[in-house]
Formats: sequence, structure tokens, C-alpha cells
Amino acid sequence: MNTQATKKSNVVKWLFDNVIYVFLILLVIGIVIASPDFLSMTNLINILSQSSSRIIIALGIAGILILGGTDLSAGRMVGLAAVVSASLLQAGDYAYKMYPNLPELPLFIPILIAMAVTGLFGTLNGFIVSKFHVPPFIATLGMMIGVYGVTSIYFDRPPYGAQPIGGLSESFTTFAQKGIKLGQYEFPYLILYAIAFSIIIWVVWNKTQLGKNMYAIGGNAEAAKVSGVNVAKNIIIIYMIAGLLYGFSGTLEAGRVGSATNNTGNMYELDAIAACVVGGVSLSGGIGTVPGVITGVLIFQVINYGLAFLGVSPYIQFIVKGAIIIVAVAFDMRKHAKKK
Amino acid sequence: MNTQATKKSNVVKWLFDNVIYVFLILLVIGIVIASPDFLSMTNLINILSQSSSRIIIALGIAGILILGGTDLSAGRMVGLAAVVSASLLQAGDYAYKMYPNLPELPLFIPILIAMAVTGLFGTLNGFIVSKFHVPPFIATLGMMIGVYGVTSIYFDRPPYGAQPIGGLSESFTTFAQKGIKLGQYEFPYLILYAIAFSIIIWVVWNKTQLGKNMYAIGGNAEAAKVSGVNVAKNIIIIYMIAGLLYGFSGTLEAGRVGSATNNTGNMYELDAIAACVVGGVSLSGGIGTVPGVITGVLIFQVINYGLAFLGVSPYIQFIVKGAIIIVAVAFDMRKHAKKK
Amino acid sequence: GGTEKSSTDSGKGKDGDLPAVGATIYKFDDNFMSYVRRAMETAADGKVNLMLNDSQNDQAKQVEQVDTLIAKGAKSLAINLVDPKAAQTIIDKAKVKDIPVIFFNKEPDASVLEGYEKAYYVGTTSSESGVIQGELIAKAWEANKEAWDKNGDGKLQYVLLKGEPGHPDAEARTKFVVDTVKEKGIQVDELALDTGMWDAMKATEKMDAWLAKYNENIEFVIANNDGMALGAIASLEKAGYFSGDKFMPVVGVDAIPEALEMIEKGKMVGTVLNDAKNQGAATVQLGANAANGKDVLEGTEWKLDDKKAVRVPYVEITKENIQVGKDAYK
Amino acid sequence: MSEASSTNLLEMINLTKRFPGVIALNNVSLKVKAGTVHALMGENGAGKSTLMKCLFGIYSMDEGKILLDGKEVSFANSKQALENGVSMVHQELNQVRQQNVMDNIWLGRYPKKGIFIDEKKMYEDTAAIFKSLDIKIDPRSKVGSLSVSEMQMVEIAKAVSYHSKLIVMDEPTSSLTEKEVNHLFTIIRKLQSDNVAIIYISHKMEEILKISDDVTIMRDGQYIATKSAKELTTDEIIKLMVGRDLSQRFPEKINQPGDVTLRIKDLTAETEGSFSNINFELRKGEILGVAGLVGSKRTEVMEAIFGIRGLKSGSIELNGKVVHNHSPQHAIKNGFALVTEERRTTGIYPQLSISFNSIIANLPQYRKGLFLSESKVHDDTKWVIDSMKVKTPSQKTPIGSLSGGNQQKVIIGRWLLTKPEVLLLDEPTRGIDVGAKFEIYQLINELAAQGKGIIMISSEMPELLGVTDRILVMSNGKAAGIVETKTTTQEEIMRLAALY
Ligand SMILES: Nc1ncnc2c1ncn2[C@@H]1O[C@H](COP(=O)(O)OP(=O)(O)OP(=O)(O)O)[C@@H](O)[C@H]1O
Ligand SMILES: Nc1ncnc2c1ncn2[C@@H]1O[C@H](COP(=O)(O)OP(=O)(O)OP(=O)(O)O)[C@@H](O)[C@H]1O
Ligand SMILES: [Mg+2]
Ligand SMILES: [Mg+2]
Repeated sequence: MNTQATKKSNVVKWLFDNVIYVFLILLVIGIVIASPDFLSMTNLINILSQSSSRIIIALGIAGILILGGTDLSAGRMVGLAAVVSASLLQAGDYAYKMYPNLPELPLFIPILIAMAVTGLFGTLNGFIVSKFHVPPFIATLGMMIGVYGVTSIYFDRPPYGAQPIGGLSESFTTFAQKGIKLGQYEFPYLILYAIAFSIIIWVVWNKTQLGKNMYAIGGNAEAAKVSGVNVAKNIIIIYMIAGLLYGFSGTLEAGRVGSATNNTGNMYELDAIAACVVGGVSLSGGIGTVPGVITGVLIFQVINYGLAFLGVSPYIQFIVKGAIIIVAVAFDMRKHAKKK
Repeated sequence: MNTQATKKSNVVKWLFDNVIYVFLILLVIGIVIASPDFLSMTNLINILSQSSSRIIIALGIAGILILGGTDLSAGRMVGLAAVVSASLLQAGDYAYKMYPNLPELPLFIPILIAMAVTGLFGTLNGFIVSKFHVPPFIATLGMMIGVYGVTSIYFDRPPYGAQPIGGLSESFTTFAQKGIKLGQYEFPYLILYAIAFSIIIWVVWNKTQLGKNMYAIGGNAEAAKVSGVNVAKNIIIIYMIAGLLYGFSGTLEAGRVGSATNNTGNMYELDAIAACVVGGVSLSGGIGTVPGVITGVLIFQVINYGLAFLGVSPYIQFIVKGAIIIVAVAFDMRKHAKKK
Repeated sequence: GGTEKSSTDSGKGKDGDLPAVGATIYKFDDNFMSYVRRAMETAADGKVNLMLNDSQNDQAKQVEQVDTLIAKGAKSLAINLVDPKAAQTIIDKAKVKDIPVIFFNKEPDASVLEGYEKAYYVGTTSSESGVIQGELIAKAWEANKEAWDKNGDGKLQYVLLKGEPGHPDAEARTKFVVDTVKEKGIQVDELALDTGMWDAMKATEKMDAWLAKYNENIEFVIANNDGMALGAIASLEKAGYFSGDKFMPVVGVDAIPEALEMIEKGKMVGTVLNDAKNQGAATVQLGANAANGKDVLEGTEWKLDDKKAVRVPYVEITKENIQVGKDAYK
Repeated sequence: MSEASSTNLLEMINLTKRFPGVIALNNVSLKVKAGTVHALMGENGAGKSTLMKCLFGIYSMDEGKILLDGKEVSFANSKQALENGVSMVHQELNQVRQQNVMDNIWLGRYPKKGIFIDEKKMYEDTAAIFKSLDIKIDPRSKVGSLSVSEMQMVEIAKAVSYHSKLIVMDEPTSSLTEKEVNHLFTIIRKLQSDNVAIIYISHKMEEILKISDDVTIMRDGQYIATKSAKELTTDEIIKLMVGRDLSQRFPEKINQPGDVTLRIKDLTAETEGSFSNINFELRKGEILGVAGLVGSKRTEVMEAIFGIRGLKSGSIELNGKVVHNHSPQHAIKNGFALVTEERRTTGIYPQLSISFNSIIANLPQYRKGLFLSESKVHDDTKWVIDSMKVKTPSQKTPIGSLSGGNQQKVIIGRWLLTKPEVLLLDEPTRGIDVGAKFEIYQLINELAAQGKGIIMISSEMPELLGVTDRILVMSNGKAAGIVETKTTTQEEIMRLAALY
């Protein structure tokens, strides 16, 4: 009797502790009930590959959130990276190249350049936050506006003005659109990149000094300082890493659609931050896990994809999406609920 | 010698305590140096009237920030109010009325209806935040998405579908576009509304129990709770007041622009939050003043207006604006600076 | 050339003595408007002091910019509305100072133009791009019915990627493209309609879902702009289209370079070109005349129609006349 | 226990309260008579605060009932408790730092004139309360600008101002000096004469016997006994608390001060109005106490030595070499460690695990290439938990869910892991129960015996006298003198503390 009760309460406890995973499963079940053919390998691969570059962005932002910061400039940085990498990776024979005389570069050079650029802006974010004590919301809001200006200037130039940068080289589109054939399905490389970055970030967060410092700063910055953590340095590095991740993700975005504009990535940060929170990252810092972040992104993507798949009218989609986000987090909050 | 030093340090202290006002003045001086004809009554009136509806929104958000919350749904609520009030205030003889048979209503009815609607959504925000413990960022993000859906559904209807709602009645446009003639200048009513709301909000914040409770909850919610403050109730009321303010501001926007779409007000919340922070409102709650909020909005508007007036190229404007926001807050932060 | 110069001017310097024309662009980085803008700058060079503003897709911002332009002493206004129904507000402001207004690209209600003697319009009819796109679809469908009517029911099963809901262009294009196809006597089935918010990425993802759901049933992809059409193509390519004999007809609007490339490669059926050069030039010519107090048409080849509008037509672009599209970028 | 229950103002009967994984209260009862001071004693984590929070409507109890004035009550929130004549001084200072003193005092019950707040009445009433309690704080000053002890006095004044029949004081004196404690006792006596009952929680034995009428003792969430204070001695209380004999309060001194290790020369703070011209030496294996009234800048001296505060002039020499502690990092590298006085703001990472909290100051030592050695982390955490006798279900438990005393033990363990040469302890036993205190003293002793130099700030005179070798007395930012512990007296220290 007693052990049974304990067992039951253990199950309940487990459910509460893992409520977001449960929520994701319930969500999928709900969609499947509404439309049984949702349950297909194609849909699974689609959702995973659509989530991939978002996961990379979200991991960048999540680090910053765990620090106790935030980053509104993420989306614009993704756009910057997309535009920069696309402009350097146009096919040699494409008629409307931004740099008509540029030879086709090996893939990694433009990717690194794009990452370097956003890494730099990320570092600048961290610098402003940690050295000038500007609240992250404002620092990155300013950066969001500024980076958009920079991207627009780079983007809207002669010879072709504000045209989507297209005609990407085949190596680039292969990199972002193709995958490994497994039987009748193609398993997109995108997913592999997301997995690779997730592992790297997991290791950084859990196995390195930087990771511990990150949690410490977010958990209690004052205490971290006293504990001998170089708070400013660690903040700058985390913002820089986020910038690098946005950069990679931006190149993926460009490659994935085959073109880029200065509006690529617009508002991604809101989705990413929301996904992190849904995934259990605390906006006040100090709390968050890689699997949580991934789950948060998946929940979002299942909502987006599922609603489109169900053919829900666009306006209703907004309402349902808004409601689901709130409900997901409300459920998650129950585990902290304490009267007590 | 000593008293002189004290005097000097008092001046420095005063400057630091009032750094945002100083910053506003410096900003104006800078623009005037670049273009002396900036110093005109017309420009002053333009800036003030452009700031008016923003001040009203910012005051709503500021209350929520002081609570320790945030509100991403503000802009969409402004849009909802704009669409609702515009749809009820089309001129009797206008050909494309949303309600062809609706007689011309007295101004106050649609305004009250719009305010009631957004007040309701504001209350809902407060309810979700205080009763379900959903972090305000998420609650209002969900609301932002959901309200956009609601607005779009209301907006995109027979007989004319998703057409901007125009042809507003004269009483409405007069209300929002005209003003009091003072010599050769017309002093817009808009400014008067802003002044009226500022005074009301100032009184609420400083002279009423609700105001004190608001500061207390933002400063230390736990302390407020154990002192017998009904935290949830106060949170809900503050969110509701914010909703009402958005509602009024939304009708002003519709009247000012002469039309409304479901996109009206998009992203206003970011500008408003940023203006609050520039004006000294703390994002972690408990701190903020009405004059500060007003100054923050004015700084933003002087930047926007000034850059356009100087004819700075639009893309460069983004960069300059981003930089100024960061610099303004960085300066303001110096007053807290304490390598003890 | 001359991109930077005229837009950064503050009413002084070389152009300081020229009559000032205040202009607002609804969204600077709109691919079409960026060409119109450039045409305007070229046309303005040495003739008027063109003060350009970016309204960032926000009508309230545009109204404020008009205040600023008037305060800066603009002698005429060239306004690319964000929201066509807000024309009256602009006119009210201009009327007080007796400043002429040339609206361009987004057409205000005729009655509003009627109400102010000094108001004109340069551009197309909003619905026209939809109509032309519809005609293009109808033509292409009739020509390829055998191959494209996959289920052989004689009906055209389409999916439609709409721009931002409520955006006048999105609404007009969505309505008129389908109406036109039907008018041409083609029966249609709408499998899905969803918003891609003008965005290629969102379009790709919606298309992913639709392909997963409807697979072979989709016979046509209609997009409100080329950006979303390209997004759909990226999704289609991933699903194996455009290689071997798997094909899907896709149409867009705007004739952006990448779309032209796709048309040449046979991955896109067609698009609709808006004539940026002439729209921009005409706007500035009318604006300059107005600023100088002359008749707006003086010394130009343009004609006003009965709605006080100068019409610059859209052009359908397919593989056959691809050169017309390319010339636009010369 | 023997009196008829009718005279009891408060009866808490068979309360049980469970938290996930913990039974914080197990069938606990408490009876308090009107007009008495009832001490509630127990080790850290015994459940004292939890019991009071159940009474005050902050926690809801799982089982049991509460009678107030013979009527059954169950407060859904603090407001109800306050309205029914129960007020509380909370263990954690619960104040709105951004607001001023009177706003804090009247929070939740502002005097009003119509719909507006009557600021004038608020000011006058606050001033009157402060006057009657002899507290000298400007009602209009910002709480954030007060010292910790002033904040605590404001909390006490606030609790008194409700005119409750029962006031709970959960460690009200944790930040007060002797003088202020005496001041508080005067206040308590006055309340008592107005027939107010006080529940008084403290770890300071001397206080308990001095102030209380009855004592209830708890251990591990269980009720142990209630006795009249007159029947009790310190040793008996301790025995009931820890469940075994604790023969002495302070361990045998085993350390042997050796050569000078730390030499502080002419230290003056960067900020004006702080400390100036501080000189002292610390020998290897020596325990140097620092005494002084609150506000005498003891903390700031330690923070300056540890690189948290800037210096205007002066030097720090470690083993004959001048060191520059520009930041805590430098200080740690140079062999310093600091246990700060405000555990909550500068000590713990509340949401993070005990393991994390243990190792965070010591990360470089766990590095194996790019990564951290899991096993070493695990071992060191285990060492902290074992050697500091931390009561916790696991290494992964968030430190925030431990009792204050256990948190403090983890923090001390954290710093010991860095193997410092000089250990700075700022009120290291604040809020810690006797049993744990003894263990900490023992640890300090052992560390000193190993040759480390230890500086310990304390406001508890017996502790200073019982543990240290010498005592530096500070007064108003200046070093008023250094005395030999063996030969000094409380009176001498008090005199020096009031010197400037
Ligand atoms: N909110 C909570 N969640 C989980 N466990 C809790 C919570 N509050 C207290 N506990 C646990 O309940 C037990 C009793 O804690 P409590 O704070 O009442 O102790 P205490 O006697 O006041 O100790 P101290 O003297 O250190 O203040 C401890 O084991 C503590 O870890
Ligand atoms: N005016 C003030 N404004 C803000 N904080 C203050 C002020 N005065 C003191 N403090 C803070 O209060 C704490 C105690 O200060 P101080 O060093 O003066 O006292 P102390 O002698 O160490 O007293 P105790 O040992 O009781 O802490 C320090 O952390 C200090 O930062
Ligand atoms: Mg306690
Ligand atoms: Mg101290």
C-alpha cells in the first residue's frame, strides 16, 4: 500500500520533472489523432531538419540566458551571416553575382568569414554587457537595430541593389539541402550539424570550466565574482560563442532556401528564446540543459509544422500557437508551484 | 577649498543622477549643431506630438516593468484597438465600411470599446502571469501571437476582406490630428492626452496604494506577500491598466494615421521597453519614474526625428540609433557603477 | 550610381538650391522598391533635391516622416504608401501647406485623389499583378494540361503561398490570381492556402508540410512573390522535383534575378515584372514639376487617366521573353 | 506543559509538513502562553522556520491543527495571519530595498486619505514607533542604503508595529551586535509587559537563557521537549538539541602560531568614509579575531584584502612578498579565501547543486586538458559533505533547499577546497546551530594547526574569546587595538570598539 503510493508519487514526480517531454509527446499524439497520416517518416525528417538550424541558434541564446542575459540581436545576426555567406558563395556562372569577379570559393572559407563576422558582433555584445554594465536587453536591442543597418548596407548595393542573393553554388546548396540516403529516405545533413553542435555545446556546458562559470554567473553573479570567476571574460566568451553559432546557422539558412535577404532571420530570437523557456531554461539565469533546449525547439516546430500540416487557417494558427506556448510553460511551472 | 570640492562633487552627483535628462539635452544640442534650423517650434511640436501616443504605451509597459514583468503583446494590442476603433468610427458616407449599416457613433463609445477589449487581454496577461506563474516574457509572447491572430480574424472579414480600415469619421480624425491654435502654431490635442495620462499615472504610482504595492512587488515580491499584499490582484490590475492604456493609444494611432490594419502597432513594445530602460526603469523591477519614462520616449523620438531631419541615410540611421541607445544606457549605468 | 549622395543630403550643399521633393518608400529593402528608388535617384540627379525616407512598413512612421519632410521645407511630396487607406491623412497634412502630393506604387482610393486638386498617382493597379499572374497560369496550364493535370480530373489543384495577411499586395494578388484563372474557364481546387509572410524560409517549411501531406496531388504552386516561390522550389528540389521528369509548375511575382534564373533553368514557369525604371522616373518627373509649380505633366511623355493616375503596366515574364526581365537589371 | 491549555495563546498540534524528499515537520506540537517569550531551539534544518511558516500562512501544513486563542485557525496567506494578530520577523530579510523605510513598514496596510496614501501620517507614525523603540533611523531613507543591522531593526520595528498578540522572531539577532541585542531585549520586555507573546528563534545560547520563559526544542523535524528556561542550562539545551552530550562549547586549542605570514600595512580604502590606516600582522597557524560594532568596516577590510574593494594606499604582504589582489581571482591565486557574511547575496548559487556550490571556487584544479575531472569533482564534493557534516539527500540537491546552517557549511567547505594560506571568515557561524558551530570551530582549529593563517570576524563575543589567539578591534573604520585573547576581557574589547 505504502510502497504503491510512493511508486505512484514517484511517477507523478517524474512526470512533473519531465513535463516538457511529456508535453511534446502529447502534442504529437494530439496532431496524430486529428490527422493520422501525420505519423510518417517524411514528416519526422521534415520537422527534424526544419528544427536543425533553429536548434543551433537556440543553443547560442540558451547559453546567454543561462548567464542571466538575453540576446535580441540573434535573428539579425543570422541575417547578416546569411547575406555574407550567400554573397560569397554564388555559383560561378550565375548572372547576377554580387561580386562578379569572385571565383567560386571552397565552402569553408565563406562559412568561416560569416562566423567570424557574427562572432565579432557577439563579442561586442558581451563586451558592452560586461564592461559597460548595459542591461543585455538594451545592449542587444541596440545591436539588433545596428546589425540590421549593417546587413542592409552590405545587402543593398550595386550592381543589383536590394535583391535576394541567390544563385548559390552547388556545393553550398548540397551542404544545406542534401543528405545521406538511407533506403528510400534522405537523412538531411542539417540534422547531423544540429547533432554535432548539440554534443559540442553539451560538453562545453557540462564538462568544462567555461560551462561551470556560465552557470555560476547566471546563478549568482555576485557570488561568482567572489568565487574568483572572471565574470566579464566569461560573459564575453559566451556571447562570442553565441555569435559563432548564429553565424553557422545563418549560412545554413541561406543554403537551405537557396537565397538570403537582409530580412532573413528576422525575429528568430523571439522564437528561440521562447523555445528555450519552454525547454526549461530560466530567464533569470542559472538553469537550463541542452536536451531541454532541443525539446523546446522541437515543440515549437511540431506546432508550426503540425498546424500547417493540418491545414489550420493561418489566423487560427496564430491563436493556437500563442495558446500552446502559454499552456506548455504553465504546465512546466507546476513543478515549481509551491504554496508550498 | 573643501566646500568648493563638495560643491563640485555635488554637481557631478546631480549630473549622474540626472544623466538621462542631460543626455537628452546633449542630443538636441548635437543635432542643432549639425543643422541649426532644427531649433524650431514646428519641430518641437512635431516631436512632442509624435511622442504622445508612445508615451501612453510606455507608461503602461513601465508599470509592468516596475512590477518585474514585461509585455511583448503591447504592440499587437495597440493594433487590435486601432482596428476595433477604426472599424466602429468610419464616416457615414464612406463606401467601404466594415459595418455598412452602422450609424456614426459618438467618439467615446468606440474608444471605450477598444479600451475594454485590450483591457480584457491585459487582464488575461496578468492572470496568466500571477495565477499560473508563467514568466511574463512567455505569457505575453503567447499573447502577442494570439492577439495578432484575433486582430487578423476581426480585420479580414466580409464584405471587404483584409483591407486597411480607412475613411474614418471626421470627429475621429479631429480628435487625433487637430489641435488648439496658439498664434501661428497648432498645439495638437495628442500632447494634451499624453499630459493627462502622465499626470494620472504619476498619481497612481506615487500617491495610491496600488502604486506602492507595484513598487513593492517589483522590488521584492516575497516581502510584499509576507506583508499581506495580495500580489496576484495587484499584478492583474497593473496589467489591466496597461491594457487600457494600449487601447487608448491604439485608437490614437488609428486616428492619427487615418487608417488601421492588423499590422498597426507591430513591434511598438520593443521601442517602448527600450524607452523605459533608457528612462531609468529597471528591467529587474522596483525602479522607475514617470518623468524618466517620458524622457526615455523623448530621447527615442528625438533620435528618430533628428536623424530623419538631418537626412541621414536610412540604413545608417539604424546603426546610429542602435549606438545611441547603447551609449545612453551605458552612461546612465555609470551612476550605479561601483568597483565599490 | 549616386545611391549614397542624394539620400544622405540634409537640404544643404550642392543640391541645396534645387527644389526639395520629399519622398517616402514604404520599405527601403523591398526588392522592387529598391529599383524604383534607384530610378528615382537617377531621375532626380541635378534636377531636384530628393529627400528619401524609409517608412519601414509602418504607416505611423510614414505619417511622421511626412511631418518631418514638411518641416524641412519640401516643395512636393512623393509618397509610396504603406497602407493605401492612409492617403487622406497625408493629403490633409499637405493641404495645409498647399504642397502637391504624388502617390506612387500603392494606389489610394480614387475619391481621395479626387478630394485634393494637387494629388496624383503613378503606378499600376494593385490588382493587376494578380490578374497577370492568373493569365500566365491559365496560359501555361492550357498548354501543358496533359502533363500537369496529374490526377486527370481536368481541375487545377493548387497550393497558394500568401504574403503578409492584410498587406494590400498580398490580398489583391491572392484574390485576383485565382479569380482570373477561374475567369479563363479553368476549374480549380484549393488544397492549401497559408501565409509565408513574404519569406522564403517560411515558404520552404510550409511547402515541406504540404508535400508531405498532399504529395502527388499538388499540381500548381502559386506564390504572392518570387521570394516565396524560390522557397517553395527549394522544398520541391529536396523532394526530388526538377530532376528527371518530376516537375511542378511554380509562379511568383517581382521578376527578381534569381527567379529569372529559375525560369531559364525551367524550374519556374513565370513571374510578373513591375516596371521599376519608369515608375521611379515618372514619379520624380511629376514631383519635380509639382515642386517647381508647373503642370505635373509638363515636358514628360506621361498621360493621366480619368483617376489622375499615370499607369505603368506590369509585364508577364516567361522563358520566351526572359530578356525583358533581364533588361530591367541592366 | 503542566499548565492548563486554556492559558495558551497559541497551540500548534501535531503538525506535519512534507517537501519532496523531506519530511520537514513530523508531528510537531508547540504551545505558547500569552505574555511569555518562548524560545524555539534546534539544529540547522530542525524545522523551526518551517513550523513558523506554517503558522504564518506561507506554507500550508499537510496534517495537524493550529489554535489561536482557543479557536482553530489556518491562515491561507500572511495577510490573514497579520490580521489575526500574528506578525513575524523573517529569518531572511524580506525587504524592498528600493523603497524607503516607512514604505516598507506600512507595506500591505498603508494609511489612506480617500484613495490616496497619507504620507504624512505614515511618516509621523513611523517616527513615533521608532521613538518608542528608541531606533534612530530616518523613516525616509532607502532601505538599500541601511546596514544589515539597521535593516534587521526595521524588520523588528515593523513586526512590533502590528500590535500583534503574537510575534514570531526567526533569528532576529543574526546581524546585531551585543548592544543592539540588548536594545532588542528591552523592546521584548516591554512587549511582554503588554501581554504579547514572543516566539524567539536563535542559535545564540546566551540570549536564550537571558530572554526566554519557556524553551521548546526540536530535532530533525520532531518535537523533543518543552521546558521552563529556569530549569535549563546551556548544556542541557545542547544535549536535547543534538541528542547527545556536548561537553564543551569550544574545542581545545591545538594551534601554535608561528612566523608572520600576512602583513597588512597602512591599508586605506578607495572610497571615502570607509576604513583607513589599518595595520596588523597575522602569523602562520594563528586565529586572529576581528571585533567591532556593526558599521566599523570590518567587512570592508576583508573585502579589500580579497580584492573586491579598491585600495587607495597601503600594502598586503604575504610571506614577505607584496601581493596585489586586484580581484578575487588574484586573491585566490595568491592563497586567500573569503567566506562572506551575506550568504544569500554573495555565497550560494541557490538553484544549483551542492556539488556545484562546493567546487566552484576551485575549478582550475579539476581541469584535465580542456575538461573537468568528474571523479575529482565527485570526491571533493563528498569530502565537503562528509567533513562538514552537511545534511543533504544527495550531491545533486540544490543548495537553496538546505537549511541556512547547512548552506554555510558547504560554503566553508568550498573555500577549504582551495587550500588557502590565509582564510578570511566573515561571521562564519552566523545562523549556525551549536553542534555545527563546534564542528566549524574544530575545523578552524585544525586548519590553524596545519599552519594556515585565519582571520575571523565575529559579533559574538564568547566565540571570539573562545576560539581566537588575538583579537583586532575595529572602531569606525580604524584599528582601535589588538589584544591577546587570553588576557583580555569583554569590557576591554567593548571599550576599544567604541574608541573612535
Ligand atoms: N521550500 C522548501 N523546499 C524543500 N525543502 C525545504 C524547504 N524549506 C525547508 N526545507 C527543508 O525542511 C527542513 C527544515 O528547514 P528549516 O528552514 O525549517 O530549518 P530551521 O530549523 O529553520 O534551520 P536553520 O536554523 O538553519 O534556519 C530542512 O531539511 C530543509 O532542507
Ligand atoms: N551606506 C551603505 N550603503 C550600502 N551598503 C552599506 C553601507 N554601509 C554598509 N554597507 C554594507 O553593509 C555591510 C556591513 O558593513 P560594514 O563593513 O560597515 O560593517 P561591519 O563592521 O562589517 O559589520 P558586520 O560585521 O556586522 O557586518 C557591508 O557589506 C557593506 O557593504
Ligand atoms: Mg530557520
Ligand atoms: Mg560585516
